[in-house]
Amino acid sequence: MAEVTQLIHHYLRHNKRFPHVLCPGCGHGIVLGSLVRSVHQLGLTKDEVVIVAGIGCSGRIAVYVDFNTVHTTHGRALTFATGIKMANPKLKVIVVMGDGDALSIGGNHFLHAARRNIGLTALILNNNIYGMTGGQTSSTTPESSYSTTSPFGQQEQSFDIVKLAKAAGAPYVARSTVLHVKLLDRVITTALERPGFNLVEALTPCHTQYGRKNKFKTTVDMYKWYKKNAIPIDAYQKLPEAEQALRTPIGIISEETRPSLEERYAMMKSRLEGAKS
Amino acid sequence: MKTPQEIQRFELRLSGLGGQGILTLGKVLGAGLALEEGYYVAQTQSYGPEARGGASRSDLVISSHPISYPKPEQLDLLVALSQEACNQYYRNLKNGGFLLVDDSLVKQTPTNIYWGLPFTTLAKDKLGIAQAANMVLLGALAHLVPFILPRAMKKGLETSLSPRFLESNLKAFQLGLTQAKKKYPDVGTQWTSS
Amino acid sequence: MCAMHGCRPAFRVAGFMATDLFNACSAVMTKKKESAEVSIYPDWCKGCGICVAFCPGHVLELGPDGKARAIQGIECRNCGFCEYHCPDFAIVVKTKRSTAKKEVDHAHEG
Amino acid sequence: MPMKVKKNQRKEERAIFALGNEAVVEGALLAGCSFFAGYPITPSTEIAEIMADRLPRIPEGVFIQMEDEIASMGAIIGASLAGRKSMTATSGPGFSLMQEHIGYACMTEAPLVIVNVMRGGPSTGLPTSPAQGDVQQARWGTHGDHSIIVLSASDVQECLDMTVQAFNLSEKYRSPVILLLDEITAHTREKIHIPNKDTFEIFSRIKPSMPPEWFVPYEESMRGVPPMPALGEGYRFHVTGLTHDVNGYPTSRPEEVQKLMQRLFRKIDQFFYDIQIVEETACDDAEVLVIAYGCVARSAHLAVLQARDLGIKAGLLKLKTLFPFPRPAVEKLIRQCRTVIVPEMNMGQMSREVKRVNNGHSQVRTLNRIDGQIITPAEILKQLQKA
Repeated sequence: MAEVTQLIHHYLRHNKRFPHVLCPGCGHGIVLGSLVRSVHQLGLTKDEVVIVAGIGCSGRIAVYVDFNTVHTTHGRALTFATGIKMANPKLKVIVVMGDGDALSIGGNHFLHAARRNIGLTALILNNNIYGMTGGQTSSTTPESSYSTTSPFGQQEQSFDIVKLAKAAGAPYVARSTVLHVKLLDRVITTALERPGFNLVEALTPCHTQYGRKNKFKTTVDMYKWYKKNAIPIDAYQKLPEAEQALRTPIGIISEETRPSLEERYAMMKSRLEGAKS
Repeated sequence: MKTPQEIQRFELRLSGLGGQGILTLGKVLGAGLALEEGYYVAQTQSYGPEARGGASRSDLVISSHPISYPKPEQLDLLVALSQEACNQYYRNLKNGGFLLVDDSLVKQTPTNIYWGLPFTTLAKDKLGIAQAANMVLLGALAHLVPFILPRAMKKGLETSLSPRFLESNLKAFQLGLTQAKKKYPDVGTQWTSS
Repeated sequence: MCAMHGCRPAFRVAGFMATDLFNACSAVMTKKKESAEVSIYPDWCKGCGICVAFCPGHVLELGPDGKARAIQGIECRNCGFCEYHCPDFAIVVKTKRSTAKKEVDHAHEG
Repeated sequence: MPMKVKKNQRKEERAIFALGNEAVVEGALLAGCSFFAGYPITPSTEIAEIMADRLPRIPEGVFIQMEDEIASMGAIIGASLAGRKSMTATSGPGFSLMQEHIGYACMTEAPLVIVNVMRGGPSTGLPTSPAQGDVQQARWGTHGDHSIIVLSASDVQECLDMTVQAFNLSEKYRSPVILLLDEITAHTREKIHIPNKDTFEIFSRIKPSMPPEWFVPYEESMRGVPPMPALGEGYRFHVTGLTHDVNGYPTSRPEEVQKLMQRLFRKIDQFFYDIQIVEETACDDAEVLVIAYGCVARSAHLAVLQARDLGIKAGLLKLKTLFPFPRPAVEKLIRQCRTVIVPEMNMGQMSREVKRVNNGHSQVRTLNRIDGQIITPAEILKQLQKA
């Protein structure tokens, strides 16, 4: 087993001070580990990987890994990534975003990146809350749960990220939790391999800001909640509807293949080139 | 490049309705004068919301010397292809300025001194394409305005148009030129108004 | 049956077959009965307790300093759960080779 | 739509009859721009339209229409980090949306060009009418203290020339450069000469030459402009909008923050003479000075010539660099003239700068118009006669 951590250490920036800034029990570190293992498994070099991150706790993980890392503005990571990918399609561009980042302030960019099918791996670290700014409601905060800006319970319906991504046209949509690390490794690896816009939603607990206010005594309780409620998609589909409402399906939610924007663009350019000569 | 005729500052307005090809005409005329004849030309146009049928306008300031101020202040020549345009812009015409109208569309001119040719009717009847009215107008201008040279305009059309459209456009141009010559055989060879 | 910590390949969670859950186990099922040793970097450990709560062999505990440590005398089953799930990259599980002496860095175990 | 291309009598040049917006595209392509991301907005739309037609035809050229102006800025910053010369074009409301990312480009020192074709505002304002209301926004639009380069152009040939300048300055100083046009300049067609590529200087960002392990991404140097590798070239480092240390990692230590911020100012300020571009007309013996920029400078030019005919010793200082404010050029003429007239199509955004520099030397008069109409030569002449 020792190779797992050693492997991760190989990809960390050792001139950055560890431990990282994230809270005890925060799942973001687990996602980072998963991401590193996926990159390693595919044999990608450090130089060809670009991590583009937004603002928030998720945005902070970019600085710790020894890839090309770009820590952008709140909600706009996908726009930077689009520019990078179109400018140099050879790069493997991974976009790390939080739920508030990707779906509240950046919701429009998210929809359009999925629609254009630009070749990115979008990794949304969904902790159902604005962690870094102190636990305000995000667009994925579940109905009736509490936050500093919903002291009497959230009255609005929340986004289902995978459904949204699928509807917007993302060809590969998957979800896992940080407890289901092997699944997470697998879906991230697949997402990195595939062409086009591939979305992985990682459910990751925020005890500090979300759990505390919503009857989770400890971080571990939140992991236990995942253990109980995250159900593989196949099993989930067999559940009666009333049961489904209480559970969260994980696994590959949808998978199809469409040529990515940069491939289509290159094809268009070669057509123009052909017409000229 | 020496310009065919010394011009201090000549202000021309093409006006009418959207869809009459006024903006295209402005570009073609401006390009011909600037690139083929060597004049300094500043061409501006009205940018309303994009819709056909609304008012349309293209202005050209033409000079043998660099143009400081690109917009017309007092027109030397107003071309009106609609009654509204004629009414609206006639007051911008300078004293002694010229008015050219499509007399199949402009029935009431504010003055008795004007040039009139039925560009739209000519295009429709003789060529079968109402949209060619702007090229008929260009042909007429090439006769009526001494420094707009028919040869240069034709050359301009040849370089800017694809061969597919060239023939019909040149035909329209020639029609305008001939008709203008027939109706107004005695226009001056030098521009005298300014 | 997983030799390491007694879990069955098809793990039952909330009454449903959940093969993906704890998949970490299946990876080590092939490595039969190699005993292993858990090392923890106390400087990196934040004491979240995930490893302690989920270790199938109950090998780990939180020490008086709030950091995780291995309990002496309990055999690690080398399932790797703690290593995969440590958010702070603070845990290393090392396979003990029969010939190797027990000179793994114990200093970290607090 | 480019009107036509014709070989002129000077063989190395092409002459075309083009819109200001078209000239911007020609200038950008000459300067080596290969990436455009934008969102259509009047009166800048032709730039995007022509780019959409031209860029796919050149090697490596990329055009992408984004979902909004925020995304457009994000995309061109990304492309710039990936090694491209990139640009976007917009107008009033879109420019407002871009402000956050302009700050990001300043902080991360991403070279890029933003063309803002000014129209009447605030808000939706006068979409098809000219104005010069974004001058101070271009300087101070993004939050936080920052240094930035703002240029302007007043005729179609200048649109081409200043776009080339904008790219050169942005690459040289690793800074976003804003080119301010107005509806009149952008929508006037004139004959322009497109120079041959080897007849003028094209500057491209300096890349690091040391081995990657020695590379310090934001190292202090005399020039203050660190070399810039493209993503994927082997120099892995962290790019962030947070204040960062020389290695690129976020820092809030006062001494490191201070050092970074001072360098960001110094790298532009110390090369002031390279950035300051102005044009003088009849200034040698002028007693009355007009300071103007953009389309108003054309009216002012005619007014000054007319005033000279009337025996008034008038001169024109046309500003092509608006910021950093060309203080030396303005100061010199202010000392010589008794009256300075600043005509502009806003309520006095540039005259504030002139007054600041004037410091009581001469009388500064403003001539403002905010009704969507250009200030005419007659209006300026009237002021010159009164002065």
